[in-house]
Amino acid sequence: MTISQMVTSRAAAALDVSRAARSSKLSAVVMLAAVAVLAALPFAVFSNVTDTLVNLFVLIALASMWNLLAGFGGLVSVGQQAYIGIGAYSVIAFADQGVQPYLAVPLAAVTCVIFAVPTSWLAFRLRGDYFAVGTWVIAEVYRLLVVRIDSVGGGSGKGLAGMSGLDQTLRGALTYWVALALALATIAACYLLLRGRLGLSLMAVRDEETAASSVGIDVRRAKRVVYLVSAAGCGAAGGMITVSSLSVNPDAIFSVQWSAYMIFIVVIGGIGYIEGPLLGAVIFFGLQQLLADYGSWYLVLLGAVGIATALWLPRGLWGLMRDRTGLSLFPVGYFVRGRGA
Amino acid sequence: GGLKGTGGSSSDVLKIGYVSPQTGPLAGFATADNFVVKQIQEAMRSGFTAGGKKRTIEIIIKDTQSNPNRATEVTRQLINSDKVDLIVGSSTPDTTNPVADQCEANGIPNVTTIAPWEAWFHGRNGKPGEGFKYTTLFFFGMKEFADCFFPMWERMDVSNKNVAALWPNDTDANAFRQGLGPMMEKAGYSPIDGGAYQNGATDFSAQIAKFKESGAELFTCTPIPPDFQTFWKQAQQQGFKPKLATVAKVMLFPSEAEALGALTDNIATDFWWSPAHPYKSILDGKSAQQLADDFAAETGKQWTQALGSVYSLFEIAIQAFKEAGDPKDRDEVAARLRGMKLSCMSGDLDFTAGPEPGIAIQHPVGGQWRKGEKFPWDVVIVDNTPNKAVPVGGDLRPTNG
Amino acid sequence: MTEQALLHLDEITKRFGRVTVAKDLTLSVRPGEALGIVGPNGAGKSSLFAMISGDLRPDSGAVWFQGREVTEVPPHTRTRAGIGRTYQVPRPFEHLTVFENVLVCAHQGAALKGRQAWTHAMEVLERTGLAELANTPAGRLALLQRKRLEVARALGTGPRLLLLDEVAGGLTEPEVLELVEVVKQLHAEGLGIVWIEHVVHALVEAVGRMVCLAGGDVIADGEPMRVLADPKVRELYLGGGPETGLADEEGLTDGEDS
Amino acid sequence: MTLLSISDLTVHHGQLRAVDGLNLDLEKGEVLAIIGANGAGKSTLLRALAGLNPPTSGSIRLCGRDITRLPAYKRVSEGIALVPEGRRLFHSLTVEENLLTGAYRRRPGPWTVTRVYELFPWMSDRRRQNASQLSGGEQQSVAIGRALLANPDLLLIDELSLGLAPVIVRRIYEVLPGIVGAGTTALIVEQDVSQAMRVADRVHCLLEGRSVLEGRPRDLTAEQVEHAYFGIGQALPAGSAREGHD
Amino acid sequence: MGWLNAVIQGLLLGGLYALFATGLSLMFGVMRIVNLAHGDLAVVASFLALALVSGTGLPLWIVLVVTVPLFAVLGYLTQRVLLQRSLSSGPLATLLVTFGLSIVLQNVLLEVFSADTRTLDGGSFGTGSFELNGSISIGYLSLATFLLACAALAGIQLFLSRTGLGRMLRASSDDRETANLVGADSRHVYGIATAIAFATVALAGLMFAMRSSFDPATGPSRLIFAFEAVVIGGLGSLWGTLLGGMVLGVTQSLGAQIDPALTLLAGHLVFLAVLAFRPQGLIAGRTA
Ligand SMILES: Nc1ncnc2c1ncn2[C@@H]1O[C@H](COP(=O)(O)OP(=O)(O)OP(=O)(O)O)[C@@H](O)[C@H]1O
Ligand SMILES: Nc1ncnc2c1ncn2[C@@H]1O[C@H](COP(=O)(O)OP(=O)(O)OP(=O)(O)O)[C@@H](O)[C@H]1O
Ligand SMILES: [Mg+2]
Ligand SMILES: [Mg+2]
Repeated sequence: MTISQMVTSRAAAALDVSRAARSSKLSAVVMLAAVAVLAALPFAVFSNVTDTLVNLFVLIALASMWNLLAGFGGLVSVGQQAYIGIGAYSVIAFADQGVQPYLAVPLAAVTCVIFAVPTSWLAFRLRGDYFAVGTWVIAEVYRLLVVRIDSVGGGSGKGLAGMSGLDQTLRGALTYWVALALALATIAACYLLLRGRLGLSLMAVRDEETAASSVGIDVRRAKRVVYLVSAAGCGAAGGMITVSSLSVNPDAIFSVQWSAYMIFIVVIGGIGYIEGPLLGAVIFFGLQQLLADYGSWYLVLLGAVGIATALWLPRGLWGLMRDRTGLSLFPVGYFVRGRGA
Repeated sequence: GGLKGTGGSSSDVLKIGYVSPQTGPLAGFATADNFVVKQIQEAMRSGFTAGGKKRTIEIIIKDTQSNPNRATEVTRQLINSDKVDLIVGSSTPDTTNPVADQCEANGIPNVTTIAPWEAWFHGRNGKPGEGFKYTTLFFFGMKEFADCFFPMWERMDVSNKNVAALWPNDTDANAFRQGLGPMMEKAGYSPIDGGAYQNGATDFSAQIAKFKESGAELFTCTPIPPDFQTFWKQAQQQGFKPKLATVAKVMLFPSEAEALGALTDNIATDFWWSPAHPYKSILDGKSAQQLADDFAAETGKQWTQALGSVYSLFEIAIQAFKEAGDPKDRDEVAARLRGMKLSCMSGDLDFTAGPEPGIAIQHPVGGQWRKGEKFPWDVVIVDNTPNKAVPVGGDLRPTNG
Repeated sequence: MTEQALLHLDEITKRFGRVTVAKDLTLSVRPGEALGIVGPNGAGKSSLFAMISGDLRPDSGAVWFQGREVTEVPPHTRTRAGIGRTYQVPRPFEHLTVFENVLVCAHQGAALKGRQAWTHAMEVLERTGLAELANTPAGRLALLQRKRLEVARALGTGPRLLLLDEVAGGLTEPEVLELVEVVKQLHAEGLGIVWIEHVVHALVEAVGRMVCLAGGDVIADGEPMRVLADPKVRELYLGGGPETGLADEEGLTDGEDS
Repeated sequence: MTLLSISDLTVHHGQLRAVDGLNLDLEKGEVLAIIGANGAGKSTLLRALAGLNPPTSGSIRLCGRDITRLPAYKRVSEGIALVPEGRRLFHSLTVEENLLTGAYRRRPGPWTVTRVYELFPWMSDRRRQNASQLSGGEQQSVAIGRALLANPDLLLIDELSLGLAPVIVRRIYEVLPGIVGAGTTALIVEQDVSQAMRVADRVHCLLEGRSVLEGRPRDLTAEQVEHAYFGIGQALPAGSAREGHD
Repeated sequence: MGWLNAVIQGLLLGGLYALFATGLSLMFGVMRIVNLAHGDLAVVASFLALALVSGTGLPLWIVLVVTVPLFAVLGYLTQRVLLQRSLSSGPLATLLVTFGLSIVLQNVLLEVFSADTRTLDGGSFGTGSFELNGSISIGYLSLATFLLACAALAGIQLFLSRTGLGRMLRASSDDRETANLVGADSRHVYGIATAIAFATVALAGLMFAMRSSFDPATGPSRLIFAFEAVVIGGLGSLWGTLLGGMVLGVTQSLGAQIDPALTLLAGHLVFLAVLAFRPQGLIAGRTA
């Protein structure tokens, strides 16, 4: 007889484990309302607003994916731009084949997964800071390979085909909706993934890899799942970038700057919380919009804000907020109640 | 209600958006931007009549930070937030192409410059014979480079017809590889292609070795400015000293000449604009020489070629507004751009006679950098075969004499 | 032999450079047996656990578990098959709560789901005296609580064979007794147990058989008192001389002598 | 003469008062053992003495000099060395390099690397091995050797016998008088009460950060100690009921 | 002959990479600070030297002698003021601090010096060379850089392995609290190490500036070479970094010999191959 068979009915009855933190019912309602408002926005405001929001959504998607990878999977990658780039180029290539560009965005995610499978084989041989540098170089290799393919424009990049038939206003709105859907999908994916059994294993792997494998977690599989999900998300985001900018340039799309942005957003927002990248992206985006007209000084300020956050707010803004209020929009932890403890 | 779209503005102010790389590696192209904008605003202070109404113009400047993605973004801002009526842009395909792509997609009239037309046209999937509806360009292409460089090569006393060519893998250089290369062969030269390296290289030993081995005494290139500096120094160090260097895309500006120091002497490049060009402003009749002098007086800096080109962007834009029945009608303004013929600060431009519709061609002449008096380095026009209107200021000398 | 044995190590050898941690070592554990392992520091005890749990691959030899060869099987699969282990230096998942630490074991090791997994985790926490700390992040635990958590996690995986590595070190006397009780009870429930410990008197009370490892080899194997009385064990492990100096061992050796 | 004198020392971990108004004097050449249940504050006290946990109030004097606010690294020069809980070896250094870090401050004294190798003979063979590859007990020995090499006047050892084979524990306690005789005073935390009573000149029992019992081993009865251990007047605790209050 | 030339030029280039990677190796490999501002610091040094040369008219070698110690002081201060604090909040915090620093430096340089491309005029020393035979010429500057790299790396390696301070530095990066416990003020130790790292960064920056050109945006593109050199060689081993630099230089040079488009790719592929088949690097330094 094993322990698991010995669970007494008494213990089972007394036990109350909850998944929700305080106020999550209310916040769910608020979030639903917010989503509804966002979805209706193209009918209410001019496209200058929706158009800038597309950037915000892309940032949210990217940062969520990086947070999943680093904050929950412990895989600190500086090379996610590889998938942004592959995603962007797949959209270009699919569109050349006659696929509607918006439909090519999910296909870009699939392409990225296909590329991520063999890449993960190499990347997972590395740990910690080796992994970070290794992924950066892998992304560079992808860039150097892409610029050798003449059919996608070589070093010059290429414009997106298949968009000319669409009415300009409709195109703007469609782009907005697809971007919104992407952001929501990435957040939902993170939430569902982390709420399940896999999520807990992931966090265990992040904290202590050896011990994780000895409690029965298939470490490689767990890591690979997040890596692939993150690749898919970044790929879709890359496709989104192409769809909204209508062209792709290899140096810009494979730039390590993307990783820098992701790190920046996630660390400011709060790493290891699903809400972190959301908050971080909004702040980053706000700063960008507010200061964009001050030329280089805006970047100086942005850098300084990053430094300050890292020094004085290591758990990010959401960490601070959570300490103060206990608020959690997306509770993934477990809380044992009713123990009279 | 339905989708809101971009909306529009209906005032008497005509808004022109201007996109250029004011910061970043390409910033050399934009040194004159602020000055030019001021000049235009000055000239247009009292407004002008267009579409039967008195109009004023407003210019909104955006910086691409030398980054094509950023160029896309700021162009969209101009269209969506600033609701501009027309967009002009300048300097290298990294700017002109994304800007033009956005304008074409959003139906905004657009004119750009300082990018080889091949890179601009083919890089954007232009349909030959048809061109684009909203976007136009004035500059020149491979044939004009050939017309400018070949006569200088002819005049050099060289033992063979090999020409060392340093062309990286980017939009500009690929246009040279595919365009100028075959033309060189037709003219009896053999291009020694160093290979499509990546921008930002730190070592050119392989290319230098190849050039040395070929015995080439003529040299041409289309690199990004920092790479040229690296290459040229290493070439000196490793003993590749061509008799004549005719470079494109680099050594266009005095700052680059200064950065290279003594090694600048007698490097030749293409000049599509200089104070010596006999051109005049269509706005106020100011001559090229006057514009350059004003620039020097106001900023204390030496003139750059971009001065004339950027100036002309606005001349063309204003001309298009003037010619249009309704300057707020984007389709009409775009049609005027495509059909434009004018004589301006950049000489005679004809957008209907180009190699493709909507492209006006300039004819650069050959010039060399020499030690100057007022400024450390000056340009001397040494060969005017392509454009006899430009006076020659000195003799062609070997680069490594 | 391998058929009935719960665990069977067949002539395993493992070297780290010049250090030999196992030399043609053969050892079996019957189902439901409680085996104690003692030996000098660096004898290779923890390494032996690592080879059983799959963290370490032996240079040669084979590991059998429940009649199946598992030498090439990765650690997580072995855990799922029923090998639960603790680490000598605790390795908690610091950002998870104590409950989550054990829950993840119930999910992954014992393949339990939902409420079943929760109750199982809670049950284990109660047995190991951690129930009150269920919602505490493991990173905030004191050393002793960490050691308890190690045991709790191993139990959380629903093992058939429990490997305990120095879980009594640093415990106060009453706590040691308490732990011995827990181990005895687990043993009574039919669990196979292998326990490495330097707190010899605790071991003596809990296990029915003891082996002493030294230099990668079994130097004594059998009934605990007998093993401890073995002159080789006394010399290499307990320390020479007739007077042992340790109160508990005194009692123990006295008992042995009489 | 008095080497160390602690008066009214209070140390907090956040809200928690881990050491609470403690007074303690230590004579030169003495071996003082601190005992107490888990979480009594023993480690915290030692860390405060070594300068790792700043006290909230109270003072620490070493040879009459106030060192309460002295940072940890300066206390080493003053003659304090700690063998910390959990060994804390430098895992990218070899065994010998780990030992040598102990001698960083170059205090003169009897302990040299060679003498430590005499104390733990296995070590000289393994001097080039990476410290992270050592077994648990081996690491503990190196940590002790490292502290000895600082040639301290006051040696603080947390959980001395944890993880050590009996033969090694015995050897260490055999050499302890020698160490103390060479001019070092030792303050040890020992979980094994009987062991502590045997080797120490004096024992000090902590309960929830306060000193509840103090005296020479031979003056104390087993019952006294037991009561002090778990709180006087409190019934002997039964199993897990106690756990939560740690 | 072409191949021999490629190898020789590659080795010399490798010297530059190694010199450039020295500071990174110390900070990344030994102290485990991922310094994303490494490249930008080199550029700052170049601009500083440029400003000194044009501002004071002093000869370049004096400026060199001034800039390097100045940077050492700067390094000590940076460590104490910025990095020290971030160290206690984990590796991501350091990553963000140095990334922020990188952005700040780049853009301040841009505002102060504009985006123009500059170069340091090393005069005849910068462009001079001697001929080994007809087709192989070796630049004085490249050779000097190479020798400097060897000297700097050897010096620091000896410092790390033979001196008490060097040992404490490695100890501190394992466990700062315990380092304090054995008597080292880990903040000071780190400060010294960062000072050394910064001094080598400045030196490398100046060599880079004389060899090629620089502008405020040059830093990041060169950072990756330094990272590769450090990792190919093996984290924690300075000898490894020297070797790593050479391997990278020669690979790139040979790659370019086959096809200039392969230059960077060849370097990256060798790097990935090392990671895949010998993840601890060619000379294993620290345990990963
Ligand atoms: N990865 C490794 N590389 C080199 N040597 C190692 C490695 N791991 C362990 N060793 C050595 O193997 C020997 C056995 O170690 P192990 O941890 O199994 O000992 P142990 O019997 O558990 O000792 P203790 O009672 O002190 O915990 C030790 O001498 C140790 O130094
Ligand atoms: N870093 C810390 N943060 C918060 N609380 C702590 C910390 N370290 C110790 N404590 C708490 O302070 C109290 C005293 O701890 P300390 O480690 O000093 O006890 P101890 O007597 O050494 O116990 P043990 O026998 O378990 O080592 C305990 O309740 C412990 O939980
Ligand atoms: Mg062990
Ligand atoms: Mg303790």
